[in-house]
Amino acid sequence: MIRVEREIFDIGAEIEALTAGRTDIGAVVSFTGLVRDFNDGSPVTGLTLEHYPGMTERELEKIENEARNRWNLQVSLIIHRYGDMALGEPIVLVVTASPHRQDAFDAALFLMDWLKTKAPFWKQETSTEGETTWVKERQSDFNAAHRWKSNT
Amino acid sequence: MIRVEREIFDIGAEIEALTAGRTDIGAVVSFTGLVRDFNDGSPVTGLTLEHYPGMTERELEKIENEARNRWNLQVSLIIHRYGDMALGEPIVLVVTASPHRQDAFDAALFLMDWLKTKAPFWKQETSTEGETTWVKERQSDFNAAHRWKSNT
Amino acid sequence: MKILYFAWLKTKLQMSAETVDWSEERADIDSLVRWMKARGPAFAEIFSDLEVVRIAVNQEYVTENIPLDDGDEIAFFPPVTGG
Amino acid sequence: MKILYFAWLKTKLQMSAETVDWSEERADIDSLVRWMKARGPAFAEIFSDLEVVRIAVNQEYVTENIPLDDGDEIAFFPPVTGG
Repeated sequence: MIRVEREIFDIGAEIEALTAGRTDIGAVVSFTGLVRDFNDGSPVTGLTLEHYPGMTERELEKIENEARNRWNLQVSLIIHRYGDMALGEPIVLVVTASPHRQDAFDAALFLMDWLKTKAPFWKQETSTEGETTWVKERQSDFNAAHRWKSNT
Repeated sequence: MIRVEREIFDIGAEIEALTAGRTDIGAVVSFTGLVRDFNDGSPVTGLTLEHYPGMTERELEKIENEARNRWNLQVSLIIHRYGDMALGEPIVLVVTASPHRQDAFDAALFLMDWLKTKAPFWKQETSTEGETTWVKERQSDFNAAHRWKSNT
Repeated sequence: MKILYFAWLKTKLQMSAETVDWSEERADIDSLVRWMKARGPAFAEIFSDLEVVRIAVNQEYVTENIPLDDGDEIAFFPPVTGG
Repeated sequence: MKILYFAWLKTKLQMSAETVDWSEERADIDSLVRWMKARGPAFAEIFSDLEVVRIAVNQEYVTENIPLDDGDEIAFFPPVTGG
């Protein structure tokens, strides 16, 4: 399941909704990305996320399908926000559930790594002086995504 | 932070309490283990967890300290329940927070792997016929813990 | 053809979308990019280094030259930074 | 010395704790285990395969022979299965 939305989400309520009434799930992993007050050594006072409506949903669905093909997942969820966000607010949530913890962990990390390099979102940071700057991509994100490449 | 308790915990409230008011956390990973209706191919109707009061807390603290030595963690939490649990109920919660997602993921998986082989808890399953059986340890858990051994 | 720009490409061009008629000189990705480069200094700068420009046609990434149709939606944007 | 049993060791011995006086024949882990084995069939069975018995002294795992004191808390239990 994927959602692209402006509103803040409630991590606990999302996990609860995914697992409620089920007794076949053994392991649930969640990842939440939050707005930090520092990036690349500079103070940040706020964040705005732009995205490409339509393509974003397509890409997130592709990434989720890929994870479900690679691992034994009973449930998966990606929520990604766009628009203006204050410090400490959640930006992205990934939840995976599986009978086995390794699958849930691997799939959640994979979803984040691929999302970071494929989903069409762009961060714009606000500095202490009120200036806005487009965030630069990170080589470490590219490397992290690359390790999941299949040999085919 | 570690807690050993009989009561059910609220995953969302625990994560919220750990991160509330902080703007320096970039990544939060949570792992929740739930009571499954199946184990090793047999239906299960309930679970009872015995533990070794005193030693349990010591071991969980050691494991948490080891994780904090190995990774850049801003927050960590282990909650483990004991006593009787119904199907679908949470057994264990691990939460890690870090500026970077890889640290949060690695530390959470490490905490679970070590906890599974070191923390003195023993599961007793109830079968459909009402019989109770002590759960056998898994070689896969031993192997998972072993990969984190340091070379020293 | 509908052309979309995102993030700093949009900022630099001061434009988020425009419509460009299909023509022989914009019949595929490579020729569209060549035509873009010649439109002025901001375009020339952006399209001088294709390493930092991602291209999507009808909301799918393209990394090779493909033919374009009049109804296509073509997007130009920098490497993504979400998550 | 306080002796604790957990999980199926407790079930098999029908006992979760007992007090055993310190003596020369129970002065360290190895001699305590030898003494345990000789206490009867259930003890003999449990302590025949030390691969499946974990030992803690004063709530710390021990894997080697160490001397015991009268005030020690010694626990015997199977491999753990929590999480």
